[in-house]
Amino acid sequence: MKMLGLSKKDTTFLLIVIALTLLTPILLQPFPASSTLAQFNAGYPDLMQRFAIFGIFAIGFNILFGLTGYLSFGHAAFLGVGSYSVVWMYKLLGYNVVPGLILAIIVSALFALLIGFVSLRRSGIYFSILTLAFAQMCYNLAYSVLTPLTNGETGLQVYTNDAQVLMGENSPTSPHFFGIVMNESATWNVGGWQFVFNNGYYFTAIIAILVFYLSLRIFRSPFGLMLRAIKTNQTRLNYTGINTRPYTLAAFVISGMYAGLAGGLMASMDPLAGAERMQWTASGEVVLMVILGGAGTLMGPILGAGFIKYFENIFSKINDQVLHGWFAFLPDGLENFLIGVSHFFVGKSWHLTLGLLFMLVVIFLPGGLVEGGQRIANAFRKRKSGGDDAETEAQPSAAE
Amino acid sequence: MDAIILQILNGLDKGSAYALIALGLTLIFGTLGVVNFAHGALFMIGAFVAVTLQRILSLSYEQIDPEKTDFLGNPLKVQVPYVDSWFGADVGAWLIDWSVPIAIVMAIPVMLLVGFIMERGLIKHFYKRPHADQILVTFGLAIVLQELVKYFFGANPIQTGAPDAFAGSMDFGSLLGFPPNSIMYPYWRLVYFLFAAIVIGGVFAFLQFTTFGMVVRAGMADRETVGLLGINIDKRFTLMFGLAAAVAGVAGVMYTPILAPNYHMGMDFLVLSFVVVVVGGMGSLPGAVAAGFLLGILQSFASMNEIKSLIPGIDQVIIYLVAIIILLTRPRGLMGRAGVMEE
Amino acid sequence: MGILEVKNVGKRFGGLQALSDVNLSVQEHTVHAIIGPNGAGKSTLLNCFVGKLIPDTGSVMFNGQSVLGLKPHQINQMGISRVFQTPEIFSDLNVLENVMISCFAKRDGAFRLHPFETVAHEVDIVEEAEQMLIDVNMIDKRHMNAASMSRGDKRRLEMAMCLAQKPKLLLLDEPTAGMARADTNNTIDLLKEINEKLDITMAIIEHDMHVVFSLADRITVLAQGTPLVEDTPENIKGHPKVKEAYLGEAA
Amino acid sequence: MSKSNFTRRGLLKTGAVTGAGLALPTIFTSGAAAFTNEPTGDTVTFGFNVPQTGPYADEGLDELRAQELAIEHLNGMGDGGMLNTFSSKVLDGTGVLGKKAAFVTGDTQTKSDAARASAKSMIEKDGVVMINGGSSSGVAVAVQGLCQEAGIIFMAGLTHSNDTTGKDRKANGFRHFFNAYMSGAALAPVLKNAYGTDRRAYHLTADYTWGWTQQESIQSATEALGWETVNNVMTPVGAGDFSSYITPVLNSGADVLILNHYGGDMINSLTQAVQFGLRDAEANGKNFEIVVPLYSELMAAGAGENIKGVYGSMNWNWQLQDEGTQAFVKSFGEKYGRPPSNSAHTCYVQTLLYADAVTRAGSFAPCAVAEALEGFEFDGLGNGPTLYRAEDHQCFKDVLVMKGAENPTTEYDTLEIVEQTPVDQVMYEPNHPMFGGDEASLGSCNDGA
Repeated sequence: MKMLGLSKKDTTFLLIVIALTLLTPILLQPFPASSTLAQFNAGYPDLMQRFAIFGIFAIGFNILFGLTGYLSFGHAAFLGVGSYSVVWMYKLLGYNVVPGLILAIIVSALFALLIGFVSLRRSGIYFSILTLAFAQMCYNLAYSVLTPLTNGETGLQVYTNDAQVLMGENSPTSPHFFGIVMNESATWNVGGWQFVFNNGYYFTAIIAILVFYLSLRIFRSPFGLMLRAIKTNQTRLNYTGINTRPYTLAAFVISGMYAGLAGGLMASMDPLAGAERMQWTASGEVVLMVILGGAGTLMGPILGAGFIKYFENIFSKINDQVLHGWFAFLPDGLENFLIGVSHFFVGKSWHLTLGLLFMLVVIFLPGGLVEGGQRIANAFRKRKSGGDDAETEAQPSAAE
Repeated sequence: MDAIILQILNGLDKGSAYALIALGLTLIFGTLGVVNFAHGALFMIGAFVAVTLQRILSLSYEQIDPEKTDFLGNPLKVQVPYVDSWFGADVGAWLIDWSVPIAIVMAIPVMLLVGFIMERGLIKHFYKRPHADQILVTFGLAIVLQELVKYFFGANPIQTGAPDAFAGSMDFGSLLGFPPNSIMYPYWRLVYFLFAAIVIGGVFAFLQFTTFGMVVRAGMADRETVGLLGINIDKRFTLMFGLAAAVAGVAGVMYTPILAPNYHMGMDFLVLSFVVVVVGGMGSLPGAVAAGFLLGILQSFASMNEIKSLIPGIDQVIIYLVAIIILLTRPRGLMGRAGVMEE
Repeated sequence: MGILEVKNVGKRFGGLQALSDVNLSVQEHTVHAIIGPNGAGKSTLLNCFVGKLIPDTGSVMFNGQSVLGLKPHQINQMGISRVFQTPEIFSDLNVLENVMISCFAKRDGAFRLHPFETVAHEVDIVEEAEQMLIDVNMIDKRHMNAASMSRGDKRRLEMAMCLAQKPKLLLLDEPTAGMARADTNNTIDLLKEINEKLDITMAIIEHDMHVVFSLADRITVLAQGTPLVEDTPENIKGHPKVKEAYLGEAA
Repeated sequence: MSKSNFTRRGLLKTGAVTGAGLALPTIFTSGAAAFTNEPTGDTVTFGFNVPQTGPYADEGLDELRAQELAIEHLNGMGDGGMLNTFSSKVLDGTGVLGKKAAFVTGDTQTKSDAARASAKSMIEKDGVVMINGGSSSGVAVAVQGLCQEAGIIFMAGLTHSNDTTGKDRKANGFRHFFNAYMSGAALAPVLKNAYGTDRRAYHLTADYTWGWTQQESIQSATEALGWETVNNVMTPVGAGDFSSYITPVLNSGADVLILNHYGGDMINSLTQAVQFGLRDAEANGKNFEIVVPLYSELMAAGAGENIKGVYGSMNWNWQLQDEGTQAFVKSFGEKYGRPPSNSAHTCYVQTLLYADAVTRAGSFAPCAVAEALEGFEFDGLGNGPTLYRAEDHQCFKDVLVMKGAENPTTEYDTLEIVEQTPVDQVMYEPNHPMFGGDEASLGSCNDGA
């Protein structure tokens, strides 16, 4: 079974990814809504949208960092630029997301071209700091001096007196794709479960699948091969007649466009563009996502993005009340003790758990979550087949 | 003119903090080859050593004062510090007043210990790992450390003042022949600058004149050779890490009267200190110090009204702008060597 | 008129005159060795050919075109390939991919944006690379990770990568440095075979006289940054100046 | 609108929705609910969205404490707090409209993006009918906009920018807290009495929207007194070291420094200004003075001794002597061992006000609740007689002018009340230019679903 110019293995892989993405609203909702574990359900539109959007961001970042090894600390700038583009299109034209998304990709590509052209003159940490410097300048200016353009701290939003020249009488009053309104959902009740199928999620999910497919093609292309060669040995590449600069710049611009698209989608789901999107912590977040998931792998960035967003949104909401609910069946002393211990890790301390997990993953799974998955898979396979063919699988091409 | 001198003083002061943090960061990077994102957290822990000491010295027992009432209308419980009752009110008050300088004495062993534990327990396993892994694991550690501090001390900044003896300002201008009171500068900030100069000088002297320092310098020049010298290099690495932690820690202690410490001050300084280190040139100690002062002074000048009115927002971006310009004109920062952190 | 014409090349590093007045002509289809004691300027000279260094004076003409001021990749695209002292290969990629990169560089030039083609579908390139591996007797290792090979195999791979580009001129920087005798002999055989089978010119920098005399058609002896003599191996062997400057110290 | 805007999974917690076998188009449209997150079970869920990480985490913590207390009181637990003093008597401790009040919490991180994410998760996942809390105007405006679109009520926590009920006002959003204009108007007469009318002011202003509206308000209020404005310098948020902005002040010809900073910025800038000897200096033959327009208890605690004698303003303070305040301080103090902060007070009061409005309206529908809140006059919640103005959803009440205490007896009375500026003096027209002028409009209320 081959299709879309992919090998059999990749086609299967893509089909699995498509299936998982489309079934996300069901898969992320494993607990009945009335159970105490419903707290861990993640199948609500906003979080699913975020999974898809940050998945796109991380996939794009991986094309630069995972393939070429150039560690950018400034990709959040493109995220922000993408968001601002979309909101400006809302303000000027109307709530259809298409013009905004196109503009977001174009503008972020231009920004990436400029920043990349300058920053790629250096490599290693010097490159990282240059990108960081550009992004921080964007952030600081967007937060303060450029407020007429960005609405500063509050974030750019649509006002009733904005032009919106393409808004018709019956146009939806929130972001939509030719009439398909992003924040509308259909709900499906089965037994104790409730599954939510949200337009916005499927819009981002389909785009995510498309860009995942693109990244798969890039990974398997001669271009991708050259990028991997850049990471391994730039000297040899130069003496093999390859000019590495345009390759790295192309990778930088492509990943910048992914980031711009992700930023644009954020504003497509929620029509507001905040300056914090450009802060270095946001750039750092995508770095963490990619490394945590497994840099240079196809699935890693998506896993990493999902992992971090899940923590941010689910663990931060576990408060005392919830804990009491869980441990209520225990004797009082033990209940209070367990709640005291949990205090360290959930609710307002969710950062601590995240920090610990970073450390644990890096210490024990240098290849990120993907390596963890491979180890488990290998362990199973070994048990099945007596451990003979594990060796051939353990050495996948670097882009697995 | 006096305005310019004041800004230079401000810049030196800011620069002192930048230089001290960057110095430790460079020591670790230069000798151990580790990119330590938890270095800002060490600075923060240092500051909280001062807070802790202040808290310890202020440990109190309660005395009911029947004359007054608390916010619920009950008789007021007055807190009397134990040191007051042990040493008398005067000595007790003096001890609390001087808690910041005293904290330095405490911070050095504490920070050495923190450094040792960090290096032995975590960092040493990462010498051979890629820089990206080092960044991730130390970043995780930084988050853990700051969240622990937040858990125990809260998120609000905690005031830890300088001793009263250093309150007020010195008439710095009269030293330079300006009319009196034209250039007044707070004593504590002058103290901080002197302190930074001493620490920086001390570190350089230590590296210049001790055998240990020679090994370290040899290592910074060429890490392979350190391996060849070989006598218990592990121990030296640990000590080095402890030293860097101690430098960051005392810098944090002394900075508390200038900046009320809070749990995320380490993160606030992290990005900046990396910019400083890179502008100075990865692995170059003099470069780190020079870049620290340079960026501090430039930032102060950019904050002047005259310059801000010409270029709005320049004070917010100057550091980054300078970093970009320097890195584009001098490929490896001010004093960096080729091949370091470029792959 | 040789394929590589070096005229009056000089290069100074601070107070050190690394090269002065170097004149050299490498004839097509020959193996030209450059020998000389340590510090004679052999590597500096080589770096002037490939664009890593720009000489202060003089000219370097390849095939009638100046290479001065060109970037390494541009010079490579003109037809000069280089083998390094320690093999420079793509250690994260497998053997076949290593060779394919050379084939792509040959076909597509210094840069081509081809992000949507699939490597596996580039049948010509794959075949070409596999043929190259068959030629150097490495086809059974084509899916091996390059980093996990022996040093001899890495050298062989690097050679294959250079040859896959069908260069007009192959520069070899001490190709047998640090090799065991057997490996050295294998390399000599490989190079001989290449020289016989392919339409190629080679310039070798080498310490090992055994290698030089087995392969070279002409030899230039470099001492203190200047060519001492240039002649056939037979003549060089007995040359008094060479003995004095180079072989003498070895004797 | 036949489709639902926001899903209501939280409903299921109440067990009201029965399982349907297969999905049919009619179920997909789910037009059953009259408004977003209509509570159908025996509980109703409130969303408390406060900073739990980041620099304002302590403030968020205090807001959470107050909100939990409010939920207790609504459900008839504890001593009832301000329910006993509230002028409206419809709340009787049996929950809200017969439903038990429950709550979920979220972390705003004091970032607009994160705040909207956690608000959305509360709306979509937990099915909340209202969101309460927050500690910055950027977040308040962002979340208010979201609630407007989603069709639920937003009760703002600590937000002091004019914009929240000015140019960014929304029909579904309500603010109990006072604002920058009121701070200026309340401070002006006190400053006139203390420092006279012949003063020259130098402003340091945090370079973001709140800073600007604060600066604009206090500048116009002081200039109305006859003060001159020497300079206004923008400082980067989180600058840490303000020395390079402070050193030019003394030689600028100014004799008052106004710090339009909040939180950590204010703690640092004030501390450093004192370090640079501004408090001890003389200029133009007068004592140099510092003014901090907006105070909070946590800022006062962080700035320590440096605030002694420095004027500022607050929405409310636990030292007030009215009945409502005393009742609240008592129940809060007994539960948590400390007096509540003014942002805690606002969050507590907002919860009660919401519940009260629901009860009076007899419905959780946002438009009905909004109508009940609009023009609502009440008393007994600590600020004296208060009006929720219909035109902009801003509360009007007395404003407190505070001063750093000279001899605090505990860590909680570092600020003392100087004056209670009566509400008339801080009143303004809904179309005041600082509040978006004539263009500002609430829009129409949104029931969602």
